Amino acid sequence: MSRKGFAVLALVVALLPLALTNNYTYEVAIVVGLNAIVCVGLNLLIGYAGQISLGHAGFFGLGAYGSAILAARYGWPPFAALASAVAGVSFIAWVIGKPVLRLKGHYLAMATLGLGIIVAVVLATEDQITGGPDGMAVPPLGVASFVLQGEKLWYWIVGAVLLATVWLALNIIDSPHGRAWRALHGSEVAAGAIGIDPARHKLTAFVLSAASAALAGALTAHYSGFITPAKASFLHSIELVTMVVFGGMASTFGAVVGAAILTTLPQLLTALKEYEMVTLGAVMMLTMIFMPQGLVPTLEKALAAARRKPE
Amino acid sequence: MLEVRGLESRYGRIPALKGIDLAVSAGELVALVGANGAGKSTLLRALSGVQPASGSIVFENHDISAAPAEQRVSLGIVQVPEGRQVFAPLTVEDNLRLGAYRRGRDRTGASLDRVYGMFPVLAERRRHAAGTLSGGQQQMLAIGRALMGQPRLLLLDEPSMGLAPRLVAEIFACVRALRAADTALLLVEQNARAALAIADRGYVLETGRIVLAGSGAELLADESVRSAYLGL
Amino acid sequence: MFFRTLLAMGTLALASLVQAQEPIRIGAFLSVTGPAAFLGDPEQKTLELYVEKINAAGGVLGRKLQLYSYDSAGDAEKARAYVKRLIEQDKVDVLVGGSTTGETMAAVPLVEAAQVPFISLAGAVVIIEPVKKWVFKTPHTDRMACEKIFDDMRARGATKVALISGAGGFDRSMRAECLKVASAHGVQIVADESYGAGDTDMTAQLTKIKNTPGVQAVLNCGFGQGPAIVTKNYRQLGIQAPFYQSHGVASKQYVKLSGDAAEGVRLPAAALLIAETLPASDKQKKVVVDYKREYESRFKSEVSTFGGHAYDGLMLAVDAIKRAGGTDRAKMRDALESTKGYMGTAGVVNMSAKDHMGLDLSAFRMLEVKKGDWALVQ
Amino acid sequence: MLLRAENLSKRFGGVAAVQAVELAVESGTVHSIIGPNGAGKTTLLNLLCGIYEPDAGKIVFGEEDVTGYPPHEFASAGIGRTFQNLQIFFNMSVLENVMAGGWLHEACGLAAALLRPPGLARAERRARTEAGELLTFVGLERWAGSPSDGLPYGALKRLEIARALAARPKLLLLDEPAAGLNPTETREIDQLIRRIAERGITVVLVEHNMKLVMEVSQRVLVLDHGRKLAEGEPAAVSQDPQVIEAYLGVEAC
Amino acid sequence: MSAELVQFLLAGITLGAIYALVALGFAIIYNASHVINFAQGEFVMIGGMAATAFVDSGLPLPLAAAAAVAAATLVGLALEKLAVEPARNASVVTLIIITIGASILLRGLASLVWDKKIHSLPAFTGDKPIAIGGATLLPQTLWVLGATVVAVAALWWFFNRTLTGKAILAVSHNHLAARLMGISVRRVLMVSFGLSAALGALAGILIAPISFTSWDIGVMLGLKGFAAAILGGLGSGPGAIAGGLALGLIEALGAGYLSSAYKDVFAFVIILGALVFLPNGLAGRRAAERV
Repeated sequence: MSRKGFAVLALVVALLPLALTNNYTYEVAIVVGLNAIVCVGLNLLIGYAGQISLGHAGFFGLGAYGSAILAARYGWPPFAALASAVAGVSFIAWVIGKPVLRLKGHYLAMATLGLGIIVAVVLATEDQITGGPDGMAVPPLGVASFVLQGEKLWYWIVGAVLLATVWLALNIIDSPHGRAWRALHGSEVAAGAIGIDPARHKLTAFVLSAASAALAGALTAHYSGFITPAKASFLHSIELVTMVVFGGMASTFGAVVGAAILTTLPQLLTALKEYEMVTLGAVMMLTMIFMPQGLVPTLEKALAAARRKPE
Repeated sequence: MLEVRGLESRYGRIPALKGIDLAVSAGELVALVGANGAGKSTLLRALSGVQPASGSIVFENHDISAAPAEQRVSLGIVQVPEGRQVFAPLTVEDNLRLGAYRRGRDRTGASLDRVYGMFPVLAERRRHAAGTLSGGQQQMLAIGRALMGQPRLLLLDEPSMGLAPRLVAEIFACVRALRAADTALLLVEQNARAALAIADRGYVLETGRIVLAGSGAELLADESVRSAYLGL
Repeated sequence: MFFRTLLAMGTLALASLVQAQEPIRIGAFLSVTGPAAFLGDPEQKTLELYVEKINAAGGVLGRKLQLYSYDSAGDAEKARAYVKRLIEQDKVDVLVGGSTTGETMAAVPLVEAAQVPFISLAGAVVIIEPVKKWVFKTPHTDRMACEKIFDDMRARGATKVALISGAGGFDRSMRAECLKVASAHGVQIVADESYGAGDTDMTAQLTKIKNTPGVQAVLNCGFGQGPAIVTKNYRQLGIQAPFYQSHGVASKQYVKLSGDAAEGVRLPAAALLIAETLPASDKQKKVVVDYKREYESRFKSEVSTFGGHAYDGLMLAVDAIKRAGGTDRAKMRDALESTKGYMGTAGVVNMSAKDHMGLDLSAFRMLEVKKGDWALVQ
Repeated sequence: MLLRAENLSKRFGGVAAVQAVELAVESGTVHSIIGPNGAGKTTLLNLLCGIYEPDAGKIVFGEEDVTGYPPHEFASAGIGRTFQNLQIFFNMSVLENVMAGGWLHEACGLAAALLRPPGLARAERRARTEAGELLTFVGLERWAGSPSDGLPYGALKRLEIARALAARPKLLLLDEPAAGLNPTETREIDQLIRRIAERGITVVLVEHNMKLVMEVSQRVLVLDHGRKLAEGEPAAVSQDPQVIEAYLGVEAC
Repeated sequence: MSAELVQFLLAGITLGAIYALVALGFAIIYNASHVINFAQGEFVMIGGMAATAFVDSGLPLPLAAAAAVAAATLVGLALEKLAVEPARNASVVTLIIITIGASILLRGLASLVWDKKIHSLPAFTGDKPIAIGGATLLPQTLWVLGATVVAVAALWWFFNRTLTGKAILAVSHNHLAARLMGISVRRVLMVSFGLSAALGALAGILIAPISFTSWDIGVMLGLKGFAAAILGGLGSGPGAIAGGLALGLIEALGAGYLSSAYKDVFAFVIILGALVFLPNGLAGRRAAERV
């Protein structure tokens, strides 16, 4: 399933440009890709390890601003800035994950939400460094005089990073680590009984998901050349979780599909003008009420059932 | 009074009851015995309407197969659940009053007096939180709470569980007293000998099926029952 | 509303077919929802209203206007995507919008690269400083507001000033500008407090200001309900120093929300707020009174200076198109840059290669709340 | 002695669930714990695998004092268990459940897990084979590829045992493995326990089915109200009048 | 005690009272259903917006307030019936997304039914500040505190003195036993949603004269209410009140003595610290895990 799925995804990434008519459609595709990178990572935490985070936009923001500030204010080469930002955010996630992941359920939701808000407030308040709520300009990625610019080039960069992220995610899910996560999700007490240390494995899932958010954040900042604290806000965190749950928890392709649909949906709903919010809210509610497992797992099940019948 | 036909129930994909036929007549004490996991508690829960089940349940000429739990309580099917399940932070008296939730307020007072008369220790501790009671007192409270609902059929799930022998005797004495007062009883017990000894009739459950039925005395004498419980 | 727009767009499309003349495409991205909705909402309404009016009057250069408008909800990312959509897919001739500075700044690199004339409706001075070839703006800058206020304070003998500001982009940006220009205008900032989005009580911050020795005047940089709460708390605590608000609350709504507490509050704003009471000799009177009447009769709600920014933006574009004789982007841009003596709701606009806003301090009027209404400070 | 528990006590609120219990399990035996419902058997088992921390007393496994260890360290010391109310990982296939059980022996670095180098791929194939063998051992080979929520109850019980065995425990705690099973299935569990013991794995068995207990155990501990009531060989224990009374209950007068 | 401190405390208690009302709404719904209702803040918004709309349409204030509470209650009941009940068996995260979807929907509806402007309600009894120990407060603040006290007392009476109230407690403590007593869990759910919607609306009406109301005020208040409920220990009524007051005081004192820009950070740092050291909140009880 996962190998075939990966091939299909690679094919979609390779062939999509045929349907992309202009820079705007490229832009939407790139944003879908960047969101999908976060969601694939976040899905490791929520879908596989069974731990909620309502503050992942904080890591996204830290990655974006970390890389932006190192490159713009301290003159670091952008690639070095990006790598350091991702490493730095992973380290931060590791440090705060230790105490925070001892919490469960809604308490964990509150703690991660609080962390996200703290990051967002700091980013908006320290305007000497971050440019405040109006955001800051970010230098483009590049080495020496060679600069990565233009939607078409970025499409391939983001596509490649997305495929790499999905490939790594599929690998780890199908490894002892991935099984340990799923075991924790299935039954924490039984996982303990076979020697799985809950704290350690929750932490690895947390750090990996934070790293993917930071990477997507840094890429977003360098790609768009501009970043605002809105990307670190509570609402963005919610958006990310919604994409994962909507597409289907514990399904890597679900995370990608969720990101794709919920990123393009508002673009399609623009014609509805003031009815946009009502429609978005209603779509979210109805999907979750009638497909609590999320889109992809529900469709997979339906497909499997349909395939079984004719035999 | 109660007639059950082809009752089936499952937890997810795991079947717990596989076609139970059972009857209880008015004023009768019927014991249900069987090993852990045989489906005894599931059966009682299905009768109370808190566990989804298919099949037919007729109670005093009402078909209640699809009735919600609260309607069955109104009709007089009340259960004393396994493990007491008292509302720990609420007072003893609040627990009892909640037992009369489906009854008119006016009759609550009389029922309270009756329960306090039956279990004086509950009257003494009426203002205490139910969670502070000892195991035996909690069992009395659980029974008293069920009696507040003025049951026509009382379902008792493992009333002796975890109690000291002296208390077990007390609880059984009380069960016998209830039966005398024209209330039908369905008693689930692991303490098979004690249960069968006071029962009019009994059923033996094994993995979701009834494998034996008969009078209490017959079952008590049955070798297969003895071996199942003693490994003799 | 949606259906009306659809209908309008439909008839427009039909009309353009008949005319066989390409319509002039106006692109807009505004914060119609989100925290800056009170900016984007009147802006959106104003654009719809005037595009309709202009078309009813035969369009511009015989061509109809067609409005493409998206709700960027105060989100810079969204603004970016919509600007791309407007440029790449809708192929607009000119861009109006960016209700907030964040949205505007996210759009700047795109319009510079695509070379589309862009008139921003946001306030911060960074939009036009340094000058960007294709970027213009209509509202007064936050720096001008600071300057106007500080000058007024000094005229009243107050040189020690306390700042209190909100957490939004406008608030933070104006606060930064005020800190920068304070000493040049002879005032000293002795306290600097702030409050968060959605805060419901600012007495703690104001108590700190009250207890700061020597405060002679207080300025609140902010918009939305925050400043109205600050005003109420200010009176509640009985602070006597003169109180100033920014042009961010330049609407009747602020006075209504604050009630009696607003009496005596001063703020710099465009003449639009006092349209009817302007002396008949005032050259701006006709423009602002007309706009006010049009807007209020159509939408049954009170006019704000924000809608006025959109009006100015659209009219500046139309004016430039007329002078450029068409929608050639470079010519439009040059025409915009050479705008002289345009009379808008914000004041007289005189653009130049060095000044892509074209307003000076005289365009700002210092207003004071008197008996529940705005009055010009003489 | 493989496992020694000294003076173990555990209270919940006001209730003493386990009081001053002493237990010594000899290597290579099947040691059963019986007693009426609510006697504290499961609590004792939870103490022996670290899910509960005792209020008093200590637990020594082999030479190691494991008192106060978290559950996963009990597991890595060599104590495995199954659960009375099933704790299957329903989000995994049957085979993956067993493979997850092998975590202690397949743990790999995070980088390797992400990049899946040939070494890990080989280890995974090996783990897959071993898990398959364990499924065969418990008689579930034909279910290997199925999602675990499709299995019948009896099979799930055996799946828990296979998963616990995958951790290669020295001591296996079985919590009512026959509860809810029909006589045929119970006989199969009986066989399975014997075969586990033959592998040299020490078993502590909590069970209600007396027939099963009597057949497979070398020693039996009887608990009543959290206290040790009797201990000894099965035949002796089953004749103990105290045990009969506690277990069957007095015939209420 | 310095006048400054008195002023901070007054500000903190006022804020805290509102947070407490919102937090109580969270606690009541959580108790009955174990759902965290992220649309709780929208009840506050509906209360405020409906009250101003009714006042604008000419209704006297008390009547408008009552009608607004009734309107919010209806919305609460509809939310339970249409969104929460059909998803009873969904996972925690799914339910979170459903209630977040509901909050977006309600916000969107509010902006359509009313508008996107900021509205105010007249103060119940004037705007003349009252001086206390060198500090001042508005009469409306007394209304907030008074109404909160009355609401808390009424809730206490409801949960401790009425059979329906006790039935709700019974459901929250032991779902199964409550059903066996014939308590209809569905009815309890309806009552809880209605009750917490009414509480939220009450909060919205009380603060509308002080801090105004608009279609989007629910987000921030909902968030703070959730934080207060968690700080107090989920599902605990006294905890929710304590959590609300604590959060209000932390914010006011933080803004007054430390940094007003960082007062929210300060508040959340304290909440995080409290969670790490008291993982079940101020009044939380640790449920014994049965395996």
